[in-house]
Amino acid sequence: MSEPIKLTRKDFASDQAVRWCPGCGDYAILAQMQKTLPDLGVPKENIVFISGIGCSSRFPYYMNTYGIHSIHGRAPTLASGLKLANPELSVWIITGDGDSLSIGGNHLIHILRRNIDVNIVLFNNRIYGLTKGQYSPTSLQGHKTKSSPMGSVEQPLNPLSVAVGTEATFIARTIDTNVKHMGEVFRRAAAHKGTSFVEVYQNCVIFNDGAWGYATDNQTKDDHILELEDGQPLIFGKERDKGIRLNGLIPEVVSLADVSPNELLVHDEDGPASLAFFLSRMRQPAFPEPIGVFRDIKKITYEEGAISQISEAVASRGKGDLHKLFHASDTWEVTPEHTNGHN
Amino acid sequence: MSEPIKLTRKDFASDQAVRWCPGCGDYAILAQMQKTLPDLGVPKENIVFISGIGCSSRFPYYMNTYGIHSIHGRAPTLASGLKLANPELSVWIITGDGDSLSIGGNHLIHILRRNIDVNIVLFNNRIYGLTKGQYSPTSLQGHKTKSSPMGSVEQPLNPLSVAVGTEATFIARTIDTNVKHMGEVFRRAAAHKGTSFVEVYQNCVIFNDGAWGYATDNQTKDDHILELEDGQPLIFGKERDKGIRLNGLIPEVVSLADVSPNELLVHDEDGPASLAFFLSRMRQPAFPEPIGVFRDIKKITYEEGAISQISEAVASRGKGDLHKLFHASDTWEVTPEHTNGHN
Amino acid sequence: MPESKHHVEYQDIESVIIRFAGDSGDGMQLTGLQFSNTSAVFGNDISTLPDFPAEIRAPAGTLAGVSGFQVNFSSEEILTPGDAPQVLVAMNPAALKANLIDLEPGGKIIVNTDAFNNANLKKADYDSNPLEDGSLDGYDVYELPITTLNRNALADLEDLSTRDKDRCKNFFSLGLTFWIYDRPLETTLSYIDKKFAKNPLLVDANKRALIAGYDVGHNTEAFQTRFHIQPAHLKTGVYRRITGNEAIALGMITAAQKAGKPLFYGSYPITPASEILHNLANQKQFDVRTFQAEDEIAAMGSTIGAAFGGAMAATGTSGPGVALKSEAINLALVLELPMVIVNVQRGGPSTGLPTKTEQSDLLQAMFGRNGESPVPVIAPATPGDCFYMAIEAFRMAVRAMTPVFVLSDGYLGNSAEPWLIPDPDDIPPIVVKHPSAPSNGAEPFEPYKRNSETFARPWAIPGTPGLEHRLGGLGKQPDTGNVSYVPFDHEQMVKDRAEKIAKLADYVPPQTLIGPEEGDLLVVSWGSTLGAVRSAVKRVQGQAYAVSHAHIRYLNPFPKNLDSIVRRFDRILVPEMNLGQLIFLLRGRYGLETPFIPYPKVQGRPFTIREVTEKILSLVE
Amino acid sequence: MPESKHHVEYQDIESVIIRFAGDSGDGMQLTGLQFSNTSAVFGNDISTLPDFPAEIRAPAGTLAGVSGFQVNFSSEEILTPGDAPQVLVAMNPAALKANLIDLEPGGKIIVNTDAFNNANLKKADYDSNPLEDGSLDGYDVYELPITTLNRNALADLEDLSTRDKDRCKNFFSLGLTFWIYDRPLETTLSYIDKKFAKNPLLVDANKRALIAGYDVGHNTEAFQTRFHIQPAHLKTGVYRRITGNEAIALGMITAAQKAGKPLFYGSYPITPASEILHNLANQKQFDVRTFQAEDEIAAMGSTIGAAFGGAMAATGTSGPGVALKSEAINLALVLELPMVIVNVQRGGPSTGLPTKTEQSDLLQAMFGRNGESPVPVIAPATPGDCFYMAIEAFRMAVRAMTPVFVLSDGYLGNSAEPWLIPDPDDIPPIVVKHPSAPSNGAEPFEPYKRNSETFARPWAIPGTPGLEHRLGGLGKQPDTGNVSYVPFDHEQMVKDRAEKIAKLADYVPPQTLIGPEEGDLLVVSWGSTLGAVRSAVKRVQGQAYAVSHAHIRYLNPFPKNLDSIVRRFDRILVPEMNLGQLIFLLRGRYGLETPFIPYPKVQGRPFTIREVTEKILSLVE
Ligand SMILES: Cc1ncc(C[n+]2csc(CCOP(=O)(O)OP(=O)(O)O)c2C)c(N)n1
Ligand SMILES: Cc1ncc(C[n+]2csc(CCOP(=O)(O)OP(=O)(O)O)c2C)c(N)n1
Ligand code: SF4
Ligand code: SF4
Ligand SMILES: [Mg+2]
Ligand SMILES: [Mg+2]
Repeated sequence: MSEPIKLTRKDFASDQAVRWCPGCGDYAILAQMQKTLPDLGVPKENIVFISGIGCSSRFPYYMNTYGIHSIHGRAPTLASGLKLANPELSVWIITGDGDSLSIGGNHLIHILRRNIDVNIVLFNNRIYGLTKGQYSPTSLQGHKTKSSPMGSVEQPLNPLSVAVGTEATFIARTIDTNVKHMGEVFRRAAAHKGTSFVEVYQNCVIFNDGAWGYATDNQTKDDHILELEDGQPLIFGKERDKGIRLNGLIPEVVSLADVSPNELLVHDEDGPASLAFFLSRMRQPAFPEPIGVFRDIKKITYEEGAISQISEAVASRGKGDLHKLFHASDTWEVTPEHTNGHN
Repeated sequence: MSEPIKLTRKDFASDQAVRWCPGCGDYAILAQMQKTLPDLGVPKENIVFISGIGCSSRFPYYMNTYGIHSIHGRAPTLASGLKLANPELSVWIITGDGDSLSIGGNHLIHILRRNIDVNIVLFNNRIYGLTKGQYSPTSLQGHKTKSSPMGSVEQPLNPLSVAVGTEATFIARTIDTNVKHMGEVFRRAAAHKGTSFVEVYQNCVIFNDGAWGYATDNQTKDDHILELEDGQPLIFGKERDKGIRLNGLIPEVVSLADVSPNELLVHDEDGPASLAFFLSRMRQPAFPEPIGVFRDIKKITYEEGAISQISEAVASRGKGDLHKLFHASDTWEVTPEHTNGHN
Repeated sequence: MPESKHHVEYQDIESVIIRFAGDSGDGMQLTGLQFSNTSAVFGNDISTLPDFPAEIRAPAGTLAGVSGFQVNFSSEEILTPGDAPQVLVAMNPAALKANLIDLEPGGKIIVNTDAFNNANLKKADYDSNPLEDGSLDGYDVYELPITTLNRNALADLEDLSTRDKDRCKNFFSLGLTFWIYDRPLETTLSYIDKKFAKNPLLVDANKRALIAGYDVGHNTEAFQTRFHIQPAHLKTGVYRRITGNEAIALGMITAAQKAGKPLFYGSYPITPASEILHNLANQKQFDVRTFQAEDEIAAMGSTIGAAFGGAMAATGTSGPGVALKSEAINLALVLELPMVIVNVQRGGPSTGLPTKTEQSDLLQAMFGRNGESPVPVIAPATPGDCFYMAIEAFRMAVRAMTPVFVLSDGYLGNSAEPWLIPDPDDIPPIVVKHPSAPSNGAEPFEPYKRNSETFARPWAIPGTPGLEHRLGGLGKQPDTGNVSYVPFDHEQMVKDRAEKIAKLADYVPPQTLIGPEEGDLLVVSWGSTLGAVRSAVKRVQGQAYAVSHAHIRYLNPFPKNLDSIVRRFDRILVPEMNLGQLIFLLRGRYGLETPFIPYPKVQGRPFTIREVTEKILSLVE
Repeated sequence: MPESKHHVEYQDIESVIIRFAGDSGDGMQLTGLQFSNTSAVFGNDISTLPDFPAEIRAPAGTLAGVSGFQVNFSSEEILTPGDAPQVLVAMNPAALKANLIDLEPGGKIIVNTDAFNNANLKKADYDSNPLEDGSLDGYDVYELPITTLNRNALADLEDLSTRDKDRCKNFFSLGLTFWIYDRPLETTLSYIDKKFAKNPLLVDANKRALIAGYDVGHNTEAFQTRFHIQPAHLKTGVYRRITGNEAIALGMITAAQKAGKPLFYGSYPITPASEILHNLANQKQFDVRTFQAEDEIAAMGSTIGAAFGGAMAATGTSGPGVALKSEAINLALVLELPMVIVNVQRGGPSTGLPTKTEQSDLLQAMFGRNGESPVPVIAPATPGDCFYMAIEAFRMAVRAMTPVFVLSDGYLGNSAEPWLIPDPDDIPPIVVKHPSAPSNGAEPFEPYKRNSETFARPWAIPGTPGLEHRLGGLGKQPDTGNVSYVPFDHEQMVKDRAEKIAKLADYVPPQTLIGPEEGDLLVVSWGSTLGAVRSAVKRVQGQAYAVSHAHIRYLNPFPKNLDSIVRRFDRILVPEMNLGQLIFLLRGRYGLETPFIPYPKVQGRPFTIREVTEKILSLVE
């Protein structure tokens, strides 16, 4: 293969018409992905998008890369097999809150713990979009939908808490309207070796419009969102005048008028899982919700482990030889005289 | 029903011969369950044991209560339907590390988040027993088994971290050999309204003997195990001379010779999820592993929510009336003169 | 109403099928519904079929965004809404393009010419304007600048934005069709009053649009003929419109009420079955307990748990969901607990055509599980029949202690027909007997002791003292149900379960036959094809051909007399929305050499009467 | 060897089936294996069948803990290890009780009387001692105090505990059977040398036990006859023992090597398929990539992903696992990617009899998915055939770009037969063509453009520049594969997929027939029943009855000539380990009125030659 020419956003757009509702947050994510990929320097033919089922999962059709629009909740399983077959590929999983956390919950937690080197982007709109608006595992308690006309009675899952609880090595959050931030998060996810898990707050204009209003509304967002920076104290607010201090294992919002930045909790992407967990618990309205990279630690990936065992086996046993294999157990010979067996 | 006579352990033993391997940790758990149940004051006929598939999942056959030995990983789903059909029942789920965390992972996290009022007992032997010894999601990296002859390359799940990450309201851990502690944990689990999640360190003598040796060996266990007590500082050691201090979000083992108990982290079952998570991360050999109740918080159960909506609906719409229901949309009449419709 | 300004002829016709099509935002569902309500109140038999776009809200003007609603209204009994439309109202080029293929040759097309601009033509992938390039030759085309006419009619409503005015244009086209088919405006006028009660301006605007459309008929020379469809000779009684999905929900609630039990419905949303969940979730006053599970496996598992607990338990899904449930269905089958599994079939395999109809899950229902795993399978034939078959499924489930499959499909689920509302008191109770606490010294309880007549085992439920027992998926000893690996125990259980389902044939009503008792050609069908097939057979019979029709509602076990029916004919035509699954079943069961003539249609849409008629005629003529 | 101390007759016989049975702790698997190795080396044809207890380690002495190993050895070609044993070695009462049912009438029983104490009798649920109560009348019983005799033989080994001595008693009984069947001791003696090399004391003890057992034959009047089984006329060459599960693993590795590709195997452990995973995990030097998935759905999904990535991809499971995979299998089917799905069938439905065999997943393989979802299905007939059918499955998968089902079963999976080791160089390569990067200005790549001969689509793999494309489970446009809801696109894809599988019949070898080309009775079988059925047919043919046998290895599509074969007979007998699934398939496919005579056996165990012979005779006599 000759050195690839620098690709552009357009190179990543397929010829299929995009079919989301006008105003859907998915558009911004698609655009940002198409803009970010050229920066990664990965040849287009080495990139694969795999999705499940849902509005969000239509994503691969719009990317001019390899792709599979698979079945509901199972994208991580296809991605796992693909990566093991060809670890060189850059694999992205696109999924929704229903796809990944409802029907697909088991595969999500297992790909995370195995640390297979793929990037997962979870479009969280707190609703089942494609099936026209039932509550999802991230819908808030009390949410009235077609399937919960009196309000959902279920406690929602917190996607990032789930990820920390299941040993994820890279965890991040971003917002559909904050495209610059999103691009940066995608870049970081791509750079991470191991499973990257990115939650995107995504607005479904039809069935759950405004679910993330506090995080996207220009008036309020700075007070409700805290941008994480590695090695930096947790500071937020329109005027960057508020911070987070640790009180035992409980976060406290403090005013920088009263408290010095030195007393604030300092973010550490490479810190203990407990820190990422702690951050994932900060929720509206009591706390600002962090965005950015919660956790980024280095661990061996599944493929590395698996492929290195193959090399080891070849090294210690020699490259596989069918003759040897067939004869690897006790054998005996039947000669024309019939009886001359030997072991 | 007349006032039940006080039951005994024997009342809870079925007539089926117990079929585990001699020396299997499952025996102790069965015995302890049969001993504990009489104390709960629940009539035998109101108790149901539901399991999946695995050595551990044979459990219901040995209990003289109602029971279902269901299919692999799905016990929580049956329990959910059963509890919704009859919230009065006391339902226990018996499961293994493969059953609950491999094939059954999705149902586990969903029953936990829904907070359905059942008690889950996970027999963790870090192996697939019934299928004769493949590694499980809790097997340690490097574990050599029939399916991982060169050692497992997978990062294990930490069952309690998973539970905290998926919003469990009651989380505990106990050990097959520590029968007294186990009985107390079962009692606490039964008393909790909402999903109780109990991990039991269980020894598989055949395929993973000694996996919990450090926690069961009389010589070493006190240094490797920390018994949690609500409101008490974290102290452990044969001489109860060591404690756990918080350093930011990282635990530190300190000697009580140097550090006063006041400086130690104090357990709070009703504390933030971050505390339970933090405790779940304490693992051998760096830290003692806590046993006892990690978390016990009060939240509305799924059944309470669901059943109260039914009462509300009856209150606001009146008890269901089929006549009304059938006529609830626009109707028209066809009379013998055919045309006399009305809306 | 003003008199026509031009000469107009009246023509009496028997029935018309009209399809309203436009962009999802154009309100075509509403338009169609109003047309059908008016026709129903007028006394016609009606039947309706919505056609949703696959995307939630595709870009306006594109093919993907086309939404349609078809109304069949008639002075005779209508058996299917799904026939080829004779009239197409197309609000934009995409609507024309997507629907023209279905229109009867020579059918009427009413188009909104204002929408046929270049931008819209391009969005609809038209290279040239079909109104100009002759591609509509052979149709009866009425070109009207509907947007303009409508704006003109509302011109003096100055407080209304042009956009809001344009949103009334569906009422304008509704009014026009009312004129053509001589329908009264009252029903829709009073609907507008109610619907927009809070906004008098909109009441005014929509009424004006409706009337303006009606008047266009009078005023425009284009329309020379009005059609009159007499009220139908329907059974007297009170009617409502009902879709198959609504009817399944009503049937389930009724069954539970008739059993004096809570209804449990565990389901994971999936098109086109989700409405059953939505409908049930909204009826909690009947002690309906809906459980939106995390996936189909959990939906099935929860249904088993609820059945064990003594509820009337059901689950509903579509084909891919059945695939996921299949392992747990087998558990239900060996636990021998009663429950109902609804499959609202859609185009397959895999994700397939989620919003389209198909009948290709019959063999899956029969055989889609490991081991010998017999289950009863029944299939409703019309939306209204869904109500009765849902109840029937519960009766069979309780009688035989077994899961029962109900095979509906996307067409039944979404299409509506007038439903003669039954008196709930006329529906017999479902008698459930749970064994009660044994007296002291009684024999130990045997959970698999079979009833000698039905082979059902007792349904003992938790909470009953003295009947504690354990069920499981392993091989079992007969009677006790204890785990057994004894060869003959296993064989007996396998055979007993098969026999139990076979015995349900005692319960299944005999197969009915329309037409001669024997002869050359038998048409056999099942499920939602009833309407098209029955109508086609009637047409052909009207032409004095001796063709018979057997529509099978009970697919496993078959009615006892079906065997002898199928053997009395020389040829058997089987129209199916699959590649021949019922044929396979009939052959496999009966070892029939009779030439079967498959008539497969696997296009995501129902058969039309014409198609079936022509097929039959091609065989008998 | 010493000469016999008493008069002994020699008798030449053709074959013997001997079953060693004892407690799981008694080493019966080892004993059986030694017996079969010795016989193999001696030149007999052999075939073996282990019978594991369902529990891992049930309490000693109980029925649940009985472990058995059966060896069939013969001077003629053996087709089945599964026949009724003629000799039973029972080390305790439970072993006697559990196995007596299978023994041929009049068969030999060798029992260890020392184990027949009250405690053991009770554990085996015996009310009275079968050695005393006459219940063994009609058998040829040899009562020996094996424990005592063995202890005596080892008496002077003072450093060995009694417990360790007792552990040698399986070699004692092995020695005895060696004497009776006139086998040389060398193979086992050298095995003992190797096995216990680290512990000379145990070498000594076990050898002594073996020889002592042998000598008991000489010394005990009880044994009056020795039997001699001549070496068989086997094809010359080098042999090894192979089980079906081993053979599947070897076949898969071979296929991948022959395609020059890595082998991917995604699986979730399940009895009786887990050994395939274990075997493959141990061959990483062949670039075998095993993935122990979190469940069967993930196993299937990962297999699809690996196939997309260009690996030779396979998954294996048993019936309940296939149920779980079925939704994803349908995805594989519409993505049209090549892969192999192995089902090692077990007793069903539901959890059923995990350690027992059955053939009841045939219709599941054929129809267990939503929609029209055709897949090729093939079934190996013997353990060794599993090797060839695994390769065959990959060939078919690659040829037609489709998942292919291989239906093995618990009996094939676990039983072993001598396998004439092929020369790997004689196995033709599997030629895989991936389209390569297009030249500039080439037509856009069409991922669903079908090969006109095979209807297969191209297998373009990620990493190839210029062939980027998207696959998915939705309805598709032919050629481009773009999402399409167009009715005729869907219909064409459905029909093309069906046609593609049907076209594989061009590849399938013609059906062979043993016996007359036409006539009164045809016996049809598939899968693991080959041995019993073929042997039975040969026996009957030997008695001059005109009965033919067709054993079907290709179940979908059927061989082209099968249709005409089945039509040439008046009656067709189908022995199956299910309730008649192949009959259903044959009838459904061919519309045959020919009387099929089902011969179902659903007991978790294979047919015996005698059973099938008697059944045939009952029909032809
Ligand atoms: C096996 C199966 N069950 C159910 C469905 C129906 N279904 C399609 S998408 C979806 C949920 C989508 O929600 P989410 O993942 O949040 O995606 P969104 O549409 O909101 O982007 C469901 C239930 C399906 N396609 N397959
Ligand atoms: C659908 C399905 N897949 C696989 C199996 C095989 N299987 C039975 S138990 C088991 C794992 C058991 O491990 P665990 O849950 O840890 O229980 P343990 O035996 O260790 O108590 C497996 C893989 C099955 N019974 N069903
Ligand atoms: S339904 Fe919601 S999530 Fe789906 S495309 Fe429309 S706006 Fe987006
Ligand atoms: S295999 Fe292990 S877990 Fe299973 S019964 Fe035996 S000791 Fe217990
Ligand atoms: Mg969503
Ligand atoms: Mg385990």
